[in-house]
Amino acid sequence: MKYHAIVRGQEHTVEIAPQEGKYRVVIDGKELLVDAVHLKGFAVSLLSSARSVRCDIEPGKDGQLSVLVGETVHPLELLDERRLRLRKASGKFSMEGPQRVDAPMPGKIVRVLVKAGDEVAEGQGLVVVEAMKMENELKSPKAGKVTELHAVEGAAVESGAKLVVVA
Amino acid sequence: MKYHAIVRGQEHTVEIAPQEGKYRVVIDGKELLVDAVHLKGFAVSLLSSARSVRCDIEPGKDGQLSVLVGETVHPLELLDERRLRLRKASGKFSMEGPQRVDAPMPGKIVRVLVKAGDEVAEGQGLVVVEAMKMENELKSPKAGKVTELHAVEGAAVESGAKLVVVA
Amino acid sequence: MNKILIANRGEIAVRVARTCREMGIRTVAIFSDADRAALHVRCCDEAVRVGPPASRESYLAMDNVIAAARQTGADAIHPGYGFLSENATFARACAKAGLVFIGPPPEAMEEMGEKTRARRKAIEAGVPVVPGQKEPIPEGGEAKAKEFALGIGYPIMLKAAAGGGGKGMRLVEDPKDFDSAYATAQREALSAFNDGRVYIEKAVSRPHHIEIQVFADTHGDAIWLGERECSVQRRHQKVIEETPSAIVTPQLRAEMGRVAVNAAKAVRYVGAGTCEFLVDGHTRNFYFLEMNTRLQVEHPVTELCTGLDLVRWQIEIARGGRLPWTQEDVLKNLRGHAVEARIYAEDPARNFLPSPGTILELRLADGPGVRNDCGVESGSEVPRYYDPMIGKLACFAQTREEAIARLHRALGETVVKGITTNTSYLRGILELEEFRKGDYDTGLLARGADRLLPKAQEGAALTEDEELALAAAAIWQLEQDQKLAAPPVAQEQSAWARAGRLSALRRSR
Amino acid sequence: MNKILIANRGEIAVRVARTCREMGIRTVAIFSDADRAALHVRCCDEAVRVGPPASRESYLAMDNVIAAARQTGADAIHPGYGFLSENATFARACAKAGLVFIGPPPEAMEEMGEKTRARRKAIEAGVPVVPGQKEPIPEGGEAKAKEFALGIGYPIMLKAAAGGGGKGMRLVEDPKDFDSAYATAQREALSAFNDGRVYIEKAVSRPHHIEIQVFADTHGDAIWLGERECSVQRRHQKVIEETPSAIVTPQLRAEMGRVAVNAAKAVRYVGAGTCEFLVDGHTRNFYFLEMNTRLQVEHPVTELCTGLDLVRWQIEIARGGRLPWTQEDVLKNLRGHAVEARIYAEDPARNFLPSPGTILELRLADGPGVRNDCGVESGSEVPRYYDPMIGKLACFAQTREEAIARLHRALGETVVKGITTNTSYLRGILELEEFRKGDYDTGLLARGADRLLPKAQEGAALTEDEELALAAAAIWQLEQDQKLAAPPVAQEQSAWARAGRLSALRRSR
Repeated sequence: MKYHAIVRGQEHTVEIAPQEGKYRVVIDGKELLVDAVHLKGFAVSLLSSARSVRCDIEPGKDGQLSVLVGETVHPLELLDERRLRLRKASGKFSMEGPQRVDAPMPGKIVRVLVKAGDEVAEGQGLVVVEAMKMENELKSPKAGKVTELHAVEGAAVESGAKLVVVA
Repeated sequence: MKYHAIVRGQEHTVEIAPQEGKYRVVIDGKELLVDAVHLKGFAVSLLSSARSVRCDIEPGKDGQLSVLVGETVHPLELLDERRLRLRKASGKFSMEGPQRVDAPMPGKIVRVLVKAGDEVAEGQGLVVVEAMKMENELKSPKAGKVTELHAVEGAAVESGAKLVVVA
Repeated sequence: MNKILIANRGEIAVRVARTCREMGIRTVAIFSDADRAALHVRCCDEAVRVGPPASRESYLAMDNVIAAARQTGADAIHPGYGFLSENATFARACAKAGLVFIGPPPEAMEEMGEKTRARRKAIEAGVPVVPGQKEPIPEGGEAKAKEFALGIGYPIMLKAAAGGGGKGMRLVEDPKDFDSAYATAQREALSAFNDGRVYIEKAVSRPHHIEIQVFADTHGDAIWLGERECSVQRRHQKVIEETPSAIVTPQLRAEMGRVAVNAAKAVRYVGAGTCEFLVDGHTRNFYFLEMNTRLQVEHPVTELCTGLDLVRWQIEIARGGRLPWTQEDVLKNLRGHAVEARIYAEDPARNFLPSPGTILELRLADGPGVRNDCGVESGSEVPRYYDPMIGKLACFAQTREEAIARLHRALGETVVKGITTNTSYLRGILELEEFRKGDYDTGLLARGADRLLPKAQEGAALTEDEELALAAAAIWQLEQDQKLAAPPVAQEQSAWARAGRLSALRRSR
Repeated sequence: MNKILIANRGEIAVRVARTCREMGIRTVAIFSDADRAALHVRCCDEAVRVGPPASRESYLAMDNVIAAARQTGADAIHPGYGFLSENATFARACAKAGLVFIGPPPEAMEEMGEKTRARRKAIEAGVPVVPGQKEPIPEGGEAKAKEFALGIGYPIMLKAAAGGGGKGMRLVEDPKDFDSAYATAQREALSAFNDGRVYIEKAVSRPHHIEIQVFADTHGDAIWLGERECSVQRRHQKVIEETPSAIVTPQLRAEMGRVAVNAAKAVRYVGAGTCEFLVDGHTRNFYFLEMNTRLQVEHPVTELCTGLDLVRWQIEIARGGRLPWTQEDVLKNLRGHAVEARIYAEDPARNFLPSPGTILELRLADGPGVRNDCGVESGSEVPRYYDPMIGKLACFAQTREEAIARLHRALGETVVKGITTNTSYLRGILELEEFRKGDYDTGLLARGADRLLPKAQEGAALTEDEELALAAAAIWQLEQDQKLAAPPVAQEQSAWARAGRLSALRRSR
């Protein structure tokens, strides 16, 4: 199987095939022979040469994976051909086009700092969300105009809820 | 739903029905209103009156359940009508009829102390199984004759493997 | 005292319940609707709902808490820290309901609870406070104020009379800068608190936040149990605490201890309390800040270095018992070094954004010298309504260097899946050279902020760890893809069987 | 020393790896085919397969172990306990391969490894041993033997010359019983070992098994670190250990310590070692039994009461370092009380039948004074090939009573699902009155066996806990039944989603 991976904004290719009870993994042409054993809770114990690590895999939104290797988390994306095309088409790579500002965590909207139609600067505060006794100001990712405003003061929001769109 | 339970060899009836977000549980006619929340790993947090306990449920073989309440394990069986009839028909309640002696844990058979056809006394050693550097002698549950002998010296056995039948 | 209601949640409720169990005392938990499935509920023998998620309607609702105690026949209440722990009205309500409040008498709480009153009490008891004006600078009083400033000596601080949090606060190092700083401070104070009044305090240079644990009984005895260095703070919130402090000598410790005990005795204090001091990093002069009339979050480091159980002492003293130790016993028993890290559900990489949610899996550190105080477990929900601290990890060793290495190792073993926590940030703090040296002040985290941000890997080439991460991801993805292609029968197993199968998949060859 | 190969498995391999990580030393694990997925493999930086499941083909296969060290460039080997830890041949092979063996020199291991030789060495060093015959009673030598018995004084023990384990062993309390006891012992010895020879030893009454931890460096210094009371034994297997012992006074401790240090010095011992003594419960006389030339399973109780990391000391001494403490430092630092319980995968209700298998879930105890040393985690397989000990739970407190209460509480928090363990049995031991009093001998568990069996509930009526167990079971069963009746779409979720769903099912209302 061949996957495309995005690590720190760079694209890499990962080919994988079972081989003699292990996995042959070729990353950008470099070959590893990896012995993998499943552990509980979406984790694997890997042996690659003598190196021994536990890797915990945590799937996020949009095909994002967080992989804990030893003590450090590596965020990455793993896509097959089809998903890679979709991913590229979605334009998420750039700040071109309208940008959504979502609630980064479940909480309560304590202040809305803009109105629909307002012109905003990059980094300008849009909405203040409170969770765990702390207020967090969400800022505009770009200069532009507030084209959608879904945030309502006093309302509870779930993580990922669309609050503002700046175009 | 109505279940039949066996606790310490005694039969009890357990009726259960959801009621206002809790469960109404009637045990031998005594009513409890139990608030239950699922936890990870087949456990529930129960509140009954003010009493708060965590119960861990571990299903065993033959419909046996081990329920850890706080710090003590309670072995019990919970059966619906159909399973209760089967259970009674199987005659497991008594020492009448042929008795199976199974491997109580995975291990290795280090000695077979009887031959097929031998007359054995209750408590007489039949087979010695080794696991974790310890030898364990399996004894005859009753006086009778060895009608089946599946244990082979030196063989590895899984937990629950039929080793001897005494009739 | 046979049954104690624990009027708190999270790790401190679990911690108090543990000591009660060891003492053979039954426990009652209280919970809000957001906490029905919380760990502290099932760590207690009984549990009573006290209201909806918002604290003021549940954990802070005195009537509900006292009703829960009455309903379950509890004879005492342990308030933990936060919530109702420093509320004298609640302590009085307990007494009125015939419940023992495990804490100081309400009078002592009041005398220490109000800042200006506490400062006055401290001065009376001979406890040093930061020299400064007792009243704000009146209109047209600039000249007198400048005289005062010269009298106590520069550097000085200008502080807003009406509020805190750094707003309206200005450091003035030289008399020539007084006027402009005063104008700025007034403007800031006016805009932040709608009150532009400002007063002068002597500036403490390289300030250390160091506190003394005191304990007093109902028989008039009081002792100190050593200090805690709490200068690792982010926005006035403690992050890492240790004992002993690298800058506290035995003489300074004895002197601060004596003063703290005097402060406690001055208000007829009973139980566990903490006197917070600001210590000047240059002169080692120390100044009383305030007294916390309850158990502190960071009490475990004191327990590790004294070998005591402070909650047991609290209960025994509330029962009328005498302090089990004299001051000499403390000196004989203090040993080694302990460091504690607070684990927060927050994302340091996203400006410490809170990270509530479900903990899919929790793996805690273990082994020599490791102590966990955790309010959650695998499967726990971290609600968005309360403090983001989900637990504390404390380590003990004979030397500071070993204790820090141990905490660093233990933080590496700590894995919280499903939400984001600050464990990497905490490890980063332990790696800071300034922290390693031991003589750091409250500015440490602000100065180190850049070095504490997650380090972006340099270069386009993958590191060895990234290669392994990709290999693990590919193996996982391959299996997901194969599972989707597998016949449905494989998917009809119960989760139980599935869990077993997954873990057994390639156990042995 | 930059990289250490840990020639062991389970909890001790994990424990050694932790200290190495704290010291910045890289680690290499070895594993048999039964242990590929074992915890110790992923606690090390590297891991090498050394053979099939059977120990003699893997963990005991010296060539494979040394090859693994060479392959990974390790420069030292830590043997843990058991396996190759007391094998002088292996220690020599390490030296030959240029690897530092973290333990005593092979000569010291040999001198202490063979029982009769060790006894001779001990006598030379002035260490008391149980008085007795050096040779078995020859044919026709009964009269002389009786004289000898009168000389050392009754009660005496008759012991089989050829073996142990209690067979061919007879206590004789009165000279008139000598003849019949002698005949019985001979008969038993003959049948058990095909060798009927018997010898006389003085009987130690109410024997305590007490050991002294010693440490020696390469510079000729040696100290003791206090004792461990190990009399809680089942069939000569230690189950619970504590320090200090209730019967050891400071004078006796110093005397036993002095003697143990002398024994170590007599064989030019280096590193961690333990001198085991039998202590007469009446006279408090003590007799050398043997010296274990390695770290002991029960070393954590000594670490808790000294505040030390003994593995760190082992490594520093193997590097040529000097003992960091003098004997006076030990005396100044010893404090409090520690108790350790060994958690075995066995079923006390079924005659301690071993219980290997998959651990579906593991919940360890935490909080104040609790230390876990565990070789497994949730999902781990406990293989049937090795020792059934899966971990140790040790607790510290200022007093013995509190330490025991704490261990009792912590054992209650410890839950191992999927296999059977002895945690309830351990709690039962802590509840025995004789244990509580502290002055118990090695017969404790045999005498208490009946009281330690799981108590059958009396009467047909259900207890409150049984009612709750039934309620929980019925709720669980109802859901299983409803799930089976549910449309298949609900069953096609991934296990991942399912886990989230299950835990979130009724989280908050």
